[in-house]
Amino acid sequence: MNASEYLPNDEVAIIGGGPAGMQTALALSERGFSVRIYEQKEQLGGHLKGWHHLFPHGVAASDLLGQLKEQVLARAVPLHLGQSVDRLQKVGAGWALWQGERPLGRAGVVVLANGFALFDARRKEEYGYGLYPSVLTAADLEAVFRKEQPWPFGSDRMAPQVGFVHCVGSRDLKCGSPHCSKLCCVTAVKQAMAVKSLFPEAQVYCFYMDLRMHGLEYEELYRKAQVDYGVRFIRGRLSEAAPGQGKRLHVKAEDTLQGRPLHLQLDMLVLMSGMVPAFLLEQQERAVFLKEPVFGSGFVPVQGLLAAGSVVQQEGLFASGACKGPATLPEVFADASAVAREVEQYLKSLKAVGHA
Amino acid sequence: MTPLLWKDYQKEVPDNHYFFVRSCIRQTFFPGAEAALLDILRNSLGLDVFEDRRHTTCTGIAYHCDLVPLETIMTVIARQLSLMTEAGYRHLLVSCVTSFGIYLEMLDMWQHHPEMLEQTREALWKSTRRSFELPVALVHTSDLVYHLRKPIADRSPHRLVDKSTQRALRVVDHVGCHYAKIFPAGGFGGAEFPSVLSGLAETFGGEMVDYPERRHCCGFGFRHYLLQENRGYSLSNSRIKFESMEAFAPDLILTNCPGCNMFLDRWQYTLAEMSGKTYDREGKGIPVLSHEELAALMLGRDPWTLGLQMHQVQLEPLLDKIGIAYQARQKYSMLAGAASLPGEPSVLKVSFQ
Amino acid sequence: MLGFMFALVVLLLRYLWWLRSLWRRPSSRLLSRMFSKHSLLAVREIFAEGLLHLRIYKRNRRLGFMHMSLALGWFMMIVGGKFETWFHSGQFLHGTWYAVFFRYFEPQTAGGWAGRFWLHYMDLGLLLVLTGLTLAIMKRIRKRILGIHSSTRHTLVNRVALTFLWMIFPLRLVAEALTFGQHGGGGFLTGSLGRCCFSSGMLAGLELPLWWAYSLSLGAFFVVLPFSRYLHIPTEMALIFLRHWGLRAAEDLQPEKALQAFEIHACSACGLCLDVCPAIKDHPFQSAYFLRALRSGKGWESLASTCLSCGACEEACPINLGLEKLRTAARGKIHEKHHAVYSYLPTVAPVETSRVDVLLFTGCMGRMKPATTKALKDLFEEAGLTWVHLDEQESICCGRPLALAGRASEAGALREFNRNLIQGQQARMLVTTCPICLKQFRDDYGLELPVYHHSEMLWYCLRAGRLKREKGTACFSYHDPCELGRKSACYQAPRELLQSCGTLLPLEREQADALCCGNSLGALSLSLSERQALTSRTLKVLEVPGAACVVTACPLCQHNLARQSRLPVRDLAEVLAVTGLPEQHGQRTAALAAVQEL
Amino acid sequence: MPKPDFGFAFAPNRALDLSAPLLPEVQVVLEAEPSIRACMACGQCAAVCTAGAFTPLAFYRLVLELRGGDVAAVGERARHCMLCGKCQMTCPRGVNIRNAVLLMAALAPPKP
Repeated sequence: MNASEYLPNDEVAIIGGGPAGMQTALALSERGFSVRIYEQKEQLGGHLKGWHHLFPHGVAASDLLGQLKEQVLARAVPLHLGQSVDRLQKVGAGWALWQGERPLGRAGVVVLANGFALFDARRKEEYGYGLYPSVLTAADLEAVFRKEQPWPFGSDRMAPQVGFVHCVGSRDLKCGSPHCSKLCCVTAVKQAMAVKSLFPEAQVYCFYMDLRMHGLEYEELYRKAQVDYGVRFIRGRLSEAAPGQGKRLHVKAEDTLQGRPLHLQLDMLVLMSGMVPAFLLEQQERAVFLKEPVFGSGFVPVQGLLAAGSVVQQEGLFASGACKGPATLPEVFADASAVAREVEQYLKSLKAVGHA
Repeated sequence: MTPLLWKDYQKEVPDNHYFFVRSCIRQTFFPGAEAALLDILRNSLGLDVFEDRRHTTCTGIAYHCDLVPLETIMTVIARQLSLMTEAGYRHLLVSCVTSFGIYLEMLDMWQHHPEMLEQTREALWKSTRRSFELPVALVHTSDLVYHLRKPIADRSPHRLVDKSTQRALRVVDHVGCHYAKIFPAGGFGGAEFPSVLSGLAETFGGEMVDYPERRHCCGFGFRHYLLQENRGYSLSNSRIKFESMEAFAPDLILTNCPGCNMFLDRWQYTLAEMSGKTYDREGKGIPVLSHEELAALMLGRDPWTLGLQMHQVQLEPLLDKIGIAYQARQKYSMLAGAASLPGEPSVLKVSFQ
Repeated sequence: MLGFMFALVVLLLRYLWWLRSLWRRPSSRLLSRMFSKHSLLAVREIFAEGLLHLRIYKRNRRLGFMHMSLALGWFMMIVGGKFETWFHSGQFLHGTWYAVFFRYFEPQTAGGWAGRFWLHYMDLGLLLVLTGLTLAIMKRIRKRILGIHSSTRHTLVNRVALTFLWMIFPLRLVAEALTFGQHGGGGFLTGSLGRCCFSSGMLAGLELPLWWAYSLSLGAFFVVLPFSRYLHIPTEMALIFLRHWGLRAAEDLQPEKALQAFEIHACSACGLCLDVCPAIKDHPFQSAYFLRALRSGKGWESLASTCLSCGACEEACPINLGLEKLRTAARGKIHEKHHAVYSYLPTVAPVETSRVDVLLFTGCMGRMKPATTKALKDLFEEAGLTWVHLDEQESICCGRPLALAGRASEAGALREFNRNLIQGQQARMLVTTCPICLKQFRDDYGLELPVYHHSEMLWYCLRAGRLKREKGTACFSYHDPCELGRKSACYQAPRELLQSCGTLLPLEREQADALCCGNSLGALSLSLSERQALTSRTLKVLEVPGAACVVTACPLCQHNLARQSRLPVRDLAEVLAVTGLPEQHGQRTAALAAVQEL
Repeated sequence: MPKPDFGFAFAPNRALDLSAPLLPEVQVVLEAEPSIRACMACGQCAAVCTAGAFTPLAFYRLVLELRGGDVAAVGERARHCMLCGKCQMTCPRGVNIRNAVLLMAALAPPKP
């Protein structure tokens, strides 16, 4: 079948030009629908732009992004860059998209692919992010790997002491993120190994609650980090970071396996900031669900267990990728085609109604 | 998160006219300190500071050890205030951090429980036929010294700098818990931003060190110290502080609380005896000064008149660094001759000329 | 000539040094045996092994022949040479050189048929050596020709010695041939060669240089001998004597002292140990290399603690070197700072029990194999035996693992505990499911009651008719545990048991040649990946077509093989128990299916 | 001069200092048996340990405490091990526990 058989308002608007957005756009346009992408930034890529290399095989993030972009351009998907949709309005069977008071366009179907935001590590003040220059987030460290940001310690330090804190803003009811971000563990291991291979003399510690190495080859990566790279894993979270000697940080933690407090001086402290909804909760609740916000993790909820992406109680509104909760890239890509299939079915049903 | 505003951590300090109350511990262990303070305030800065020899202990230590009931201490505090009122002063200047905390506590209770204030007035009247007004300003001597740091610094011949190398001396401060933690708003910077001492040291050109256990208790803890069985706990707390500051090789520990001043000084000896360890490089210990002792030294007062020979950790190395002249022979001149020089510790290095 | 003298002196000095301790306190036993039939036995063994190399011959004819021809041939020439010179010169005593270069001094000898006999005899010797030499060279070029997979990699000094050795005999051949060519005469080999090739007068000038070359290579060989593996030639003989005189190797490592020294230097690096070693390809921990490391005193530690102590090399060694003992001694040396503290062991109160048939001891590893224990108890029931399970609650280690780590001296407390446990009971026998315990109980416990492995015990029941089995359809491949097979010489019992209820498939390597499961307690620092490689190699041997399941008789082997095996891995007892179900054929096969399912 | 008896003592600080460099003897152990690093403290070694039923011996804890620096205590506990190898049999990470224990036991001062 081709797109012309559908109702006039069968255009699909995809909000978000990250991996989820691009892949969903590809899947739909391959199915013969006219799709357009609204991306608030000036170019496509989302968080993938900021990554250096990807677990578990260390593929360069730029390569993957390059491939995706090429395909999107090849299919001539219309792009609305620099346009951030902050309000959706139900109009008949379809939707009107707004940026403030400015109408951005209309569409029969809207697919939310706005992904996730990284937890603002400043909310865990005790870890001193934003206070001490030697405290970074995982994303900052990727920027360092990409040479867009300098190392927080002097080039004279050949044997830096480096600490990674897992579950920062994940599994933390007080921060309103009760979920496990599920990528941080393996990311920490990946980054710890990267640091070790850049500074073989470095002492690298990972402070974890549980190591959740759910994916294929993640556990192997963990063992490699222990045996081949000598990364030390300490079960227990940091209590606080304070200024130490010179530029160093003085951090305290509990080694829960030994039941003893411990402290050490670090040249760099990396916080594994978890994944939180891209919209601020209030915005999302008001703009998308048209209701008053409740405090909680607030990822986009979908219909039942079987539905891949049709959003709860919202005709013609779908969600794809990490905006529904933490997801790895492979999961995002798989999800995209599943969502595309649902969108297609929805439009078919509209057509049937239209004929009847 | 409500933004931090610096002014929330500031304190109004009147410029003049104070009624001064002493500290039991300070005048016992560091007798020169309060004399020096009064001398500075009155003679160097020409302030009006009045002292009534009839004032007594605030009984704070006994109160914190549950030996003195609340009603009693309230009445004692009321009596001090009545002396202030009688002398016609409304600004109370307190030398002791424990007392300072006690005054704050009582005023706070009276504010929230007027009936208690009434009971106290009644109790005081019945027992002494005295009455009192509440102070307009409650100021700790460190507050005042901090407030006057500029004029003092201007008059000072010395600076907190190593004379030979021109290196700024490293200062670690310890602000008394009862100054900073019970009623943080009652002092400068509270516990979050302790500035009352660091500000002073920096004015004198010293370099502040923000060491990890900066806010940890010195270990006094009243009953923990007073009962020998618990004394080890007090000592352990001090040890945590010393171990934390050791790495930064400080030249000086600066305190504003007489109790802390004593423990951070004396426990260095005790720890040295017990563990054979000192927390400086030379094995002489880290010198400890209180805010008024520091001010007096900077203003060029004579160390021995100031009573620095009463310190366990000797001050000579610091004096030499700063380049303060002193008569080594005069150090124990008020003692009955060389016969009764103090005994030598077995670990901590001391020198008697 | 000088070379020979030099060698002699060095040898004597080294031997005296090794035996220094014995001079200090010569044991009467040694002396008494020295002048007795033992010396004659020694001579016989030297002849059988030193010259004929019978043991190597038994294992590998071609290789045996190679060694034999080299040794025997040379020996013939030395003895023959002596007699020949005696015969011709009429006097017995000469300088050694006279015999060696006899033909150079006396190209022409009369002496009728006897003289000719000696000529031919000497040529025969030479021929023998030369054949050996050819084989040796072939062995260097293509191992397979001599039916071996790996031959020892040699160090420089050994290569040098080897070259000289190889040069000696061709040179002698040519030299002699030339001499005869010039002066006529000579035996069937040298003489004829001389006549057809070297008769022309032009070559006369070559005679002297050739004899010199011969003499030089001979001398050179002797010079390097005491520092090369060829030291084994005299040392082996000395070792055999010392053994027969009742000298035993020490428990602790002393590579420069007494019998150990002789053992270490008696190794000819013949390479038989490499071939039987379960290690894939040649691994530095193999005995030939381990002994070399001991000789050089460098790098033996890692070799000692990676070896599995499976005992295959000791089994194969043609001169019966005590390789296992050497290894444990070496481990003991590495870990001499380790001191065990077992004061926490509870004291065993002697219990008054009614007399039972069997004391069952399942051991530490046995605790991880409840299926085996249960099956065995069922079989006891079936055989109508009464038993007490000694370590049902807690097993205290038998002490063998400590011994394998070279710390036997520390195991006293453990032995004491278990001995009390056992002796507190009244029973006819002690039965253990763990070959490791079996070996320890038998060798070091000195118990009054007999100790059996459960396979032996079950076999007795079978023969006594207490257990009845019908030959089923299932085919088994059986893995010989090192501790049960090579260490305790128990091969037959398990086989008979399996034959009784199914078919036992023949394997490429079994019994004394069986491979180790890869998880032996001997190996202390062998890495997981290396262990797993060994295991899969062993499994290749075991997973023969038609095998329903792999059967073994050691909890450690079973556990380790089962981790990697495609086939189910069972203990003998389990197999026997399920095959013992009621006789309806259907159920029997069902049960056997269960074995494979399990 | 004899030290005065104060009648009280300070409590030793229980905190571990991770910044402190590893003791050379600890380094030796870790290099001699690299598989120790693979331990993930699952506790199976301790669960199957016979000696552990009678003493505080638990291999995974020895690994944790080895780097702590109290090598004497680690060695003392390692000496309770019978080397039976049950733990090594069950260790999911293939640590050569018996060798590690032998090396650790050598850290304790020699027995009188």
